[in-house]
Amino acid sequence: MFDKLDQIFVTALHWLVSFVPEAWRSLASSLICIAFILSVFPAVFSVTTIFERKGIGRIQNRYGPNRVGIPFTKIRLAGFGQFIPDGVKMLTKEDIVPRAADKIVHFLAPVVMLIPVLLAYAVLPFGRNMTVTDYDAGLLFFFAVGGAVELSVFMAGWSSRNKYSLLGAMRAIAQMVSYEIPLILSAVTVVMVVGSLNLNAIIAHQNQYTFGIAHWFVFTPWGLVGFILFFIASLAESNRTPFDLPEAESEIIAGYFTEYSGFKFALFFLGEYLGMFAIIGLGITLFLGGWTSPVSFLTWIPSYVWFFTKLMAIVFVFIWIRATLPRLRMDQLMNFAWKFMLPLALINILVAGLWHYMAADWQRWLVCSTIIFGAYVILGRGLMHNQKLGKRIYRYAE
Amino acid sequence: MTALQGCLLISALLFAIGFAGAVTRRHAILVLIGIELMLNAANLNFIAFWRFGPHPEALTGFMFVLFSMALAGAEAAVGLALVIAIYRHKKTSNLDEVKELKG
Amino acid sequence: MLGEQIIKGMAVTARNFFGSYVSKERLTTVQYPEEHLAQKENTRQFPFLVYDGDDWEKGLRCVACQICEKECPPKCIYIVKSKDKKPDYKGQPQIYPLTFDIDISVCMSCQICVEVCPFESIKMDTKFELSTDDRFGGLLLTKDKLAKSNTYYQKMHPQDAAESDAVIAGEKAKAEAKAKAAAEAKLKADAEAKAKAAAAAATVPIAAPAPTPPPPPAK
Amino acid sequence: MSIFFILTAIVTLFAAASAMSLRNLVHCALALAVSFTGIAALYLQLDAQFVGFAEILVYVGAIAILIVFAILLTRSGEAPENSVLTSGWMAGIAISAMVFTLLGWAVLNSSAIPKENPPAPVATVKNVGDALMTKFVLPLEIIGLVLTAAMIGAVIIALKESSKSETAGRES
Repeated sequence: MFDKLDQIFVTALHWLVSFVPEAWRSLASSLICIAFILSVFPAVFSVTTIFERKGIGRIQNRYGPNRVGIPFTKIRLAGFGQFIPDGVKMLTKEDIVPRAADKIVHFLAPVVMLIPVLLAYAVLPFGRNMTVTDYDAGLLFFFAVGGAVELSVFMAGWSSRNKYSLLGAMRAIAQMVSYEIPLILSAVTVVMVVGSLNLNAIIAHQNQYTFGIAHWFVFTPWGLVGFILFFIASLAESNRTPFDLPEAESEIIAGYFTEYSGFKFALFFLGEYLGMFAIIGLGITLFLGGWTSPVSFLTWIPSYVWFFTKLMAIVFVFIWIRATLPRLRMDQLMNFAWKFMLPLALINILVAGLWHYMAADWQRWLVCSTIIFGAYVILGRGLMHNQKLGKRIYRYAE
Repeated sequence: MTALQGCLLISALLFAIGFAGAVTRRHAILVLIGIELMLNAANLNFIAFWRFGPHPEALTGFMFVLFSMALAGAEAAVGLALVIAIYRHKKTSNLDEVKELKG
Repeated sequence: MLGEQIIKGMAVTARNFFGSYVSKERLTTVQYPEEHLAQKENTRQFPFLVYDGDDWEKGLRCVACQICEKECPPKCIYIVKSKDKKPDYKGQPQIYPLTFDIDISVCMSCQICVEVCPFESIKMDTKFELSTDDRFGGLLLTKDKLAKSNTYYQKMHPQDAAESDAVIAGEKAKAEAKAKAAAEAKLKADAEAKAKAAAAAATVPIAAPAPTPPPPPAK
Repeated sequence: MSIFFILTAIVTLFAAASAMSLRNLVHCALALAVSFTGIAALYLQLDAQFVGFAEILVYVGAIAILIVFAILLTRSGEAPENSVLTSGWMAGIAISAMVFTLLGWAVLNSSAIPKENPPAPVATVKNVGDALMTKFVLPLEIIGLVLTAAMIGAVIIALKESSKSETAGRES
């Protein structure tokens, strides 16, 4: 019974495809998968915007949106209908293109943003047997298409002919390039231990239970550090607070999409959130066991439920961080990436290798944890070494 | 015309385009772009020969392309650093104005 | 230790997040159209005209002196004087405004009209839900919309209203005292005149006309 | 050769030609990115998925971005007013045309080219990794060294000169 529920989407796909003639089946199957991604993740996006507004409101002791429910009725749904008027407003606004803008590049930028982000979903496993393409080098594919986002950011910033746009784009590219390195290096540990770039193989490796607890990589010393590094780097990759310098509204209006309005702005907004979901989905797959359940007695819950629960939980942590931490300065951002995260990621690779080749007893826990903790303390000291914290002195122009 | 010949023709045309750009344009960055295109043409050749050659399981052409990509990355990094250094020194990146070797 | 302060900060926000669901006192905002925050004593939005008694047309304190119209920096007040006169609260005939318009799309809530008014007749209102879909007619407040009773003012700004009531009462008392004095003087004068007239009648048969009462002294 | 392959090739060549002939340098860089993507698509159709995605990762994700950065840092984002071509551009075009003619002639008339298409080879990630760690381990190490040297060299070249020479440069 639960197995059927678990595989309901897979069965539905096979059932739908069986109506199509033999020659067209693979095409029909991919079209249905595309439709699935195109409908589910924007829906998750719209719910997330409400969660974000309500969550930040509660953290700041406000109510947040709690009025709009189902249109034309009195049902309020605690404000969860807010995305409908938001969407209508966004899509019906006037599309303004600056006169000096490079029209073609300005038009293409949001499209170029959305395409790689949507492509990245092709290799993510959403549940048991629920991967669009079970590609051999899925992780490489994910990072490869993720690299194209930077180009779209540059296109948007440069073509707007606005200093704030260009500044935002340069900041975004510098930040994304810097944080891509710890991101990939922290993922490399998992690839080393599993011995495969295939995301389903990575999940299969984590889908085992000892004493009823899953073998998620986050439950190992190197996995924990890798997950935290991946988490921080994905915060930076998706331009979220405290790494939201590219769109720091108090400094450069909205960064690279300052000159975008209406539908194109909505596309950027959507692309940003979809990129965030994709990278969180990858983090879940790599370190949190993907669609597997953390304890063996809960394995009857359908796999996609686990995946989306984990996704929303991490999204909530993102929102929580956004409501807590202030924005970093550019030099702090770069120092953190290059002087702290990169060395720690390299040491983490070493530790993962040690872990792989040491005998599975308490000694390897001790050794690995000690190395990681020592590196953390030393690097943290080094990072804070030059920080002169104290009373700030203001010098005024005379 | 076989598939291999088609690939080789495409790569020859790509090489010619890259070469023409590298020798005719004045801007230093465009010369670098031309060199990148030529490198890519060569890579395409390697992949085509690997795919249609007699011993694809040896992966020689495949590996050569991977290494050549790494080298292209190094070349682009150093080349662009040079362009920036020259620009900082001479306030131009026009190759016609950067002729003599003295600082 | 690196990262310790981040954890502390996260704990603070988490406490606020869950606390806002548990205790209502944490929530600093109210659900606006249904609930309103209590307004401060000195809140001011746009001016209104005070009237005494029940009938606003009768009790309007304004005497159309046009000082506010002249002093208004953005010139948002428009007054037309009446030709006839009617008694004011002191019972003394005064001209009154035929038209008194304030364009609140122009008004900048500076309160200068209130400062300069010698008759305590224009005050600042606290009503702020004035938005309308008619941007020309809807934002031009005419006399009938501007007139609000003194009890409303007392309820809104008890302290200021008490002060202004004291001034009015003082004026009234002064005026009454004057009137009384004048009446007494008149009585005296009448008596004197009568006596004189009686005396004169004894001598001269033509009676002198009674003198008009002296005009009430200006303040 | 399928229609799709030919279409990809046309797009790639067209993008490469525009990357070399447009006046605005940023447009050139963007066209270059399109061209790299096209080449990656060609690799995918030649059954070399790993190389194709590596191409996107390295060329589109890194080199195109690097070029764009260099364009902005040298302030050449606007199209120049004067000629963009060198003085001997006609000779350059002629030589490249000759190169293409020669290569094309050689390709079409060579006897070394096998006539029949072999079945698609398999280059799984595991095969590639095994080959890298066994047969090609020396080149791999050397590439690592070269990349490190290039990185250090690029940083030193692009590093700001000492403040003394900088002020001197500003005065001159």
